[in-house]
Amino acid sequence: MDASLTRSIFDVLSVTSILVLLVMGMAVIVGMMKVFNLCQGEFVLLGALTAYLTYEIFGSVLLGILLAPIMVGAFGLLLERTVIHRFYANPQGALLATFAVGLIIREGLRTTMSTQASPVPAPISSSWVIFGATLPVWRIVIMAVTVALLIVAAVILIKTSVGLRVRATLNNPELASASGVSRKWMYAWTYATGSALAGFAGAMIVPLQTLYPNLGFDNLITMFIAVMVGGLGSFAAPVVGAVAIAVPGSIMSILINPVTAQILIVLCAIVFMRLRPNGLLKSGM
Amino acid sequence: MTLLVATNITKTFGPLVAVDDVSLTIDSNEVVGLIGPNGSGKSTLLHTLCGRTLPDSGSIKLNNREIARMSPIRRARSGMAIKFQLARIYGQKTVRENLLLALQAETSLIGLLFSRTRHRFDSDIEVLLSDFGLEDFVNVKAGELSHGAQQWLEIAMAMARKPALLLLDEPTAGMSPAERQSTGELITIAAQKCGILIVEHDLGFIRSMCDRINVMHQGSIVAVGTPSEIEKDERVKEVYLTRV
Amino acid sequence: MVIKGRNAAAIAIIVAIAAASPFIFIFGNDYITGTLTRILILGLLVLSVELAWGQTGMFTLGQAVFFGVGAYSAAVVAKDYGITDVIAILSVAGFAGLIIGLLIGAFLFTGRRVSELYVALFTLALAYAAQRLATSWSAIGAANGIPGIPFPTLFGLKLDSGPILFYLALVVFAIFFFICLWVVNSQFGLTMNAIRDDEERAEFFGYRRQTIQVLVFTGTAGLAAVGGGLFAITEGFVSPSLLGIALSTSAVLWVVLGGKGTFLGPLLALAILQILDRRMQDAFPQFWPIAIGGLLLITIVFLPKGIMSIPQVLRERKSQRVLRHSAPIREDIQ
Amino acid sequence: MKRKSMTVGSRGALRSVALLATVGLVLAGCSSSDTASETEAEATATQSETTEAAAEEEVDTSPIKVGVLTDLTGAFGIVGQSNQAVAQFTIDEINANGGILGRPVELVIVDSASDPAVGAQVASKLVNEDQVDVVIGGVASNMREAIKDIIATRGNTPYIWPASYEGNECTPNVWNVGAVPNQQVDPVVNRLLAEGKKTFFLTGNDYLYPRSVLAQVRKVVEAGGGEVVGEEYVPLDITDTSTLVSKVLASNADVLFEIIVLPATAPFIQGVVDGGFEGEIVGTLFDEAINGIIGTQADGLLGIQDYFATIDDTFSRDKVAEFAAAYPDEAGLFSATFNAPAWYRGLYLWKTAVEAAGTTDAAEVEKTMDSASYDALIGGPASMVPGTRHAQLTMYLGQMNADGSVTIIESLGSVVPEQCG
Amino acid sequence: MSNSDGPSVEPNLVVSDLTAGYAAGPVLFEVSFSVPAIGTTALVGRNGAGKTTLLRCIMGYQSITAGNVWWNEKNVTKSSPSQKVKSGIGYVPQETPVFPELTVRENLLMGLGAAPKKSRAGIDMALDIFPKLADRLTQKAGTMSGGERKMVGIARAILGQPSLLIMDEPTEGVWIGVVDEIQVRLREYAREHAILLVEQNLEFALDLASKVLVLERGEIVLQGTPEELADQEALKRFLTI
Repeated sequence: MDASLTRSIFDVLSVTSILVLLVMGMAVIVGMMKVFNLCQGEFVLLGALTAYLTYEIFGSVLLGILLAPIMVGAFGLLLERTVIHRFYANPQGALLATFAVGLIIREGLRTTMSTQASPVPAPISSSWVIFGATLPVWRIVIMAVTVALLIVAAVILIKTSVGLRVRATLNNPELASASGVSRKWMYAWTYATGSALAGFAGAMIVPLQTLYPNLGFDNLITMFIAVMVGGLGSFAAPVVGAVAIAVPGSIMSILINPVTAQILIVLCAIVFMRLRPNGLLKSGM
Repeated sequence: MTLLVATNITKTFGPLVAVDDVSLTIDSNEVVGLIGPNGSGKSTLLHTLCGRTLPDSGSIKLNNREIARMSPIRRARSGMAIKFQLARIYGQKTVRENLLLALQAETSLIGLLFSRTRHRFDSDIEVLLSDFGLEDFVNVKAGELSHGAQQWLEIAMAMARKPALLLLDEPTAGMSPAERQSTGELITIAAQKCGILIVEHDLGFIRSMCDRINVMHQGSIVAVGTPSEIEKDERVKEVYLTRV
Repeated sequence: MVIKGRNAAAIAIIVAIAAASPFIFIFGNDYITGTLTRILILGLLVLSVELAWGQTGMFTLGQAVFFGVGAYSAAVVAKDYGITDVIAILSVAGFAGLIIGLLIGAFLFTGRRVSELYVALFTLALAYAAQRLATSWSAIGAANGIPGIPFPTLFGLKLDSGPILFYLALVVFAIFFFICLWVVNSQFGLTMNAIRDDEERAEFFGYRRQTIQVLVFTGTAGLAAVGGGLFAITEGFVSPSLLGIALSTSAVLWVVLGGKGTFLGPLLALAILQILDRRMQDAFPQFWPIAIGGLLLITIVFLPKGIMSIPQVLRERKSQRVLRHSAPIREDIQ
Repeated sequence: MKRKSMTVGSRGALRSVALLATVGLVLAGCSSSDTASETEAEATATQSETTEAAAEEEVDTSPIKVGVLTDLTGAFGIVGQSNQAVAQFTIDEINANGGILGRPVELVIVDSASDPAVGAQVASKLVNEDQVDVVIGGVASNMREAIKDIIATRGNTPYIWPASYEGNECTPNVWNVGAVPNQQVDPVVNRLLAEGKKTFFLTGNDYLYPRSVLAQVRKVVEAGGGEVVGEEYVPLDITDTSTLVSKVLASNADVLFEIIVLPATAPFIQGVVDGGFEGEIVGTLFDEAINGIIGTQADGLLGIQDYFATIDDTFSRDKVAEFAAAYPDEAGLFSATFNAPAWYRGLYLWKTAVEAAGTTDAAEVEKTMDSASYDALIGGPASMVPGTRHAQLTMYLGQMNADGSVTIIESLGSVVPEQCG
Repeated sequence: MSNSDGPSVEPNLVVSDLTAGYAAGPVLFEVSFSVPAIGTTALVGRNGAGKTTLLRCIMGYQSITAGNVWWNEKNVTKSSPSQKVKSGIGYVPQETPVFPELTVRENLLMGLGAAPKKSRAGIDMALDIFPKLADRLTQKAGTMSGGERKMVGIARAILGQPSLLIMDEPTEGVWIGVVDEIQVRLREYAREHAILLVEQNLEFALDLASKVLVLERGEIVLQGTPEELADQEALKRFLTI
């Protein structure tokens, strides 16, 4: 196998794993809770910001990666209890409200940052040479973490009682409360988990994308398209959607060029969304 | 004359057979009842008749025209009207506007744009208002009407286009006995103009209204007959009449 | 009767602007007239969002796409083909909007019903793709857009000063404002509202829901495109941001702040924000963009029907204490 | 019922009129205050004309207004804030040395918020409401395109465009004082070709500036016997450049000429360097401000600019030290990529032109600016090349260091712009 | 009327002057009654009388305009449904008694407070009650028939061993044979616990109940033991056609 083919395969895997990592939080909030969370990108941004701050203050990005899910999760919890919970019966309101929240965070960071973009180094900056191709270790770490997180998420959702309660609440909230699950806190914690996952993803990818105010928003549309292509109603569907977007997208940008690839992917996704509004994983009504 | 002939309707949701090879007929000017416990499939059957869902197999003929695969819009235009279980009226609009909405449904879009039929339907609206006892509420927002009046308004809207067949989904749900009686009178009047299918919980109401009753249980029609025949049917007693 | 009231308000607005306009000649300068002109032009975009979303329930987060299509087609016609006649330019712009609107509307609204949120996300993705496309397309200036669009002419007369362009915008706005009012107050408007309030019910009455939605969507696209065309010839430039997410969401923001379902509220919100915007941006450059987000959030949470509902909310607060008559019993039915 | 809805309706109408009246008042308030200052300005203007005509020795002392239009907020907010500081610094210096034509200079600063539509609005404010004598500003080319007609054509006001850009801006009243592609590209590409580096990979974001610069690179490379082995553009808001990095690595080119703007610059360069790219990496956007963002991977990059902090020019060094003392917050942002030298240069060239014309009148300045020239500038002397609307600039080839500093490899001397010929 | 003739057990659920309604108007008017700690209390009445609303108000799904709900001498009017469930009240709603996307097994686990530790014994208990469910454990509840869903729902609620089991129409749509089975199980359960039952199947209700409440147009119009009410003309007037 030659170096450039290795690199191409690696790129496809890397781009895909990054998108899957980014989409996981969204899979919880948009996929499972069906809250059209337009500030999901800003959760990613806040995670990235946490990593940047711990790097600036304590000199450690790793600390930021550990702290990001906690900080952003706490923020998500706060946001749910103050704003989001009012809009479960009014998804349109949720969409607008989260847009407003995203705007505030984005512009808030823009006015406080003193550079256009701030670099955050990867905790591991070395490379491995595989089949003659030099591959950055941090991207390999992201792949591994993404796969691990997927497995953990699946195990938690399917095997544990917490996962059962979450699925039950999202499936039939009223009956879940009749089984002793506090609907209020289950929704709040689920939303917080989705935020925490996004925050974690933000801290993980910021070394590859640098910190800038539009970091989240630039990723948002792709994330949403992944969810819509995958379908709503489960955790798995948006993840599948992310793979379905990222793999052809990155292959096209290798074979054709990134500009055309991006436009083609968006257009194909739009057409697909119309033809199969329920997404890849669900057929029919 | 036979108005509606539904034959061998089957509708499944996954492994669940909601309607299992059901056949049903309605004659013009006949009031037919469809009863059965919750979950017996009567709602699904109604939905396949009105076009909300398409049946997996079977044929539905309205005035000898096959409508089983038609959209609700085309069914409405072929003379079918429906009153939903929960009154679905336009709460933000006045009673007059609601009736106008029902009446103008087949006015051409250009006609609508130039409001050509705004006053052409005035006399129809007057008739509907007096038929359904809504004269005093003509400029009241429909959402502010009492529960019973909302149901009547919806029946009035369904009757506005002079349909050949009227489907009524639980027309007396949540009504007081007085309201129930008025509803019965309205349906009796309506029955002179069209065939009616009533889906109901309330056996008493069905018994007093219907010429013929279909009893559904677990996706099948287990008995058809006049109210007195139905009351005597052992099978019906077994599934249904042990209940109040 | 209600209609009369609405029309009275509309006439009042136009008359008030017209009555105030001589003062613009006397006291104003091109900046002030320019701001007013822009309010009128963006007003057309706001009207189109209100028609589509507020009146017909089609939640469009990408209406700027049509505004941009209008702007770009006007720019190309005026600059590359040298056609400067206002009526010709605006016709071309409007027509381009209608065609694109028809294509997208037909794609979205024929066939299976789609939810309001689906329409929102779809149009949002569309705005993203459109801006993307315009940014990369060198034939229409790519990221730089098209500058130096010549002043428009009317019957050979050059419309080349701020006040004249203002009057041009005023006339165009007034025409379309009255058309919108006329449509909404017609039986067709009643039908639009019926589809907004309960699509399925309308279908069961026999309304051709798909046709009506496509028609209205196409119409609003044309309306937005005329606004875009007007923008191109009065401002003299177009850029890809005109058909992107930012302007699309701004238009929705004005409608939300003003009150969905009314014409006056969104226009008022647009006017107030446009006038405040520059002043506030200069006074609090760091704070103002955040404040806009905060304002939107507060409105959505506490005033979901916008500023136009303030009197209504206050009235309801009062009347809530007076308990209503004992209405008939209603069980919580399924 | 009828009556009720009627009253509600007309009350609604009344309410709207009242609201409208309020809006009107706000507007009127704005306009009246504006008009006051305007008529005043007009009065002084006519007064000055008449007095000038009557007695030539009498001096006009009303302030000259310089409009500063830049992106104080939005995507380019950081650049805009630096621009504002440089403008203020320059004008303070001019005023301290007696102003222009003996008149004090005053800045009118507006924020174009990184949005061309906003830029058009505030440009109109500068020209029509504040009636400035000149406008300087804009960060990105789309801003220039949006505002230039409003200022230069419709507003008949000189407009100074202080940024390196793609070229071809030849509108009357518009003066370009930044570098154009041939000034940045030709010297460095020729030098690399001479060193025996023959294969070039070109890449940039998908918009006009990178495409124009890279077209120039291709032209020079092909004329000099080199070969372009790859040319690839990426979207402006790209978040992951890994596929592009792989293409660069696979090309094994001798030279990578790249114009990838922030925020993707750093990840891209890091990817290429860490991936083991062995050729030279050249760009028109490398300087001290960007090195800090790229990090240690910046080591060895080649950049070509009209100014680096380490140039061997005491005047420039002293001036920048003065600036840093006056604006400590913006000190680190005084760089070529933030257009700081071009702002300084533009204002002084215009000053020279006004002094030559003896008036700020646009038509007169249009004649004198054509050949304006000034030596005491940051980055070295500059002069407008007559008939081109562009400036002849001193260019430098610098090599970036890991610590963010720049080592000057070669001072390329004054390079002539090939524009508007 | 008082419940002096009912079972001589202290009531553990007391509803006093409960008034509630929707936007369209009030549905319940100052409803007061109590449920004894042991035995079945049946709430009967016509369609639309307000029975479901009353249960939902007690559970806390529906906001109350006025009045109080007391549970074990604590005022629980404002506590959430989940708090009530945790304090020993079980609930089987009328319309969707199951989690349609979850398997039968998972549905039952939810009844155990979603604790897998107890799962073996717990699920065995459910299978004791409804042996029919044994071979359906991995099926998604949403794909079952109405009657089977009811069974799953009842089993789920009983697994929590609530001191008070509130059921909204447990036999609706259930095959006659199963109705008997449910009746047997509930009778057994009511020996040690309290059951509050809304039921249209009067025969079924009167058979089980030790106390009967008749709700008509949002008011309790009659209450007493089945025997007392059996020969009352009033009951027939209210309930028959």
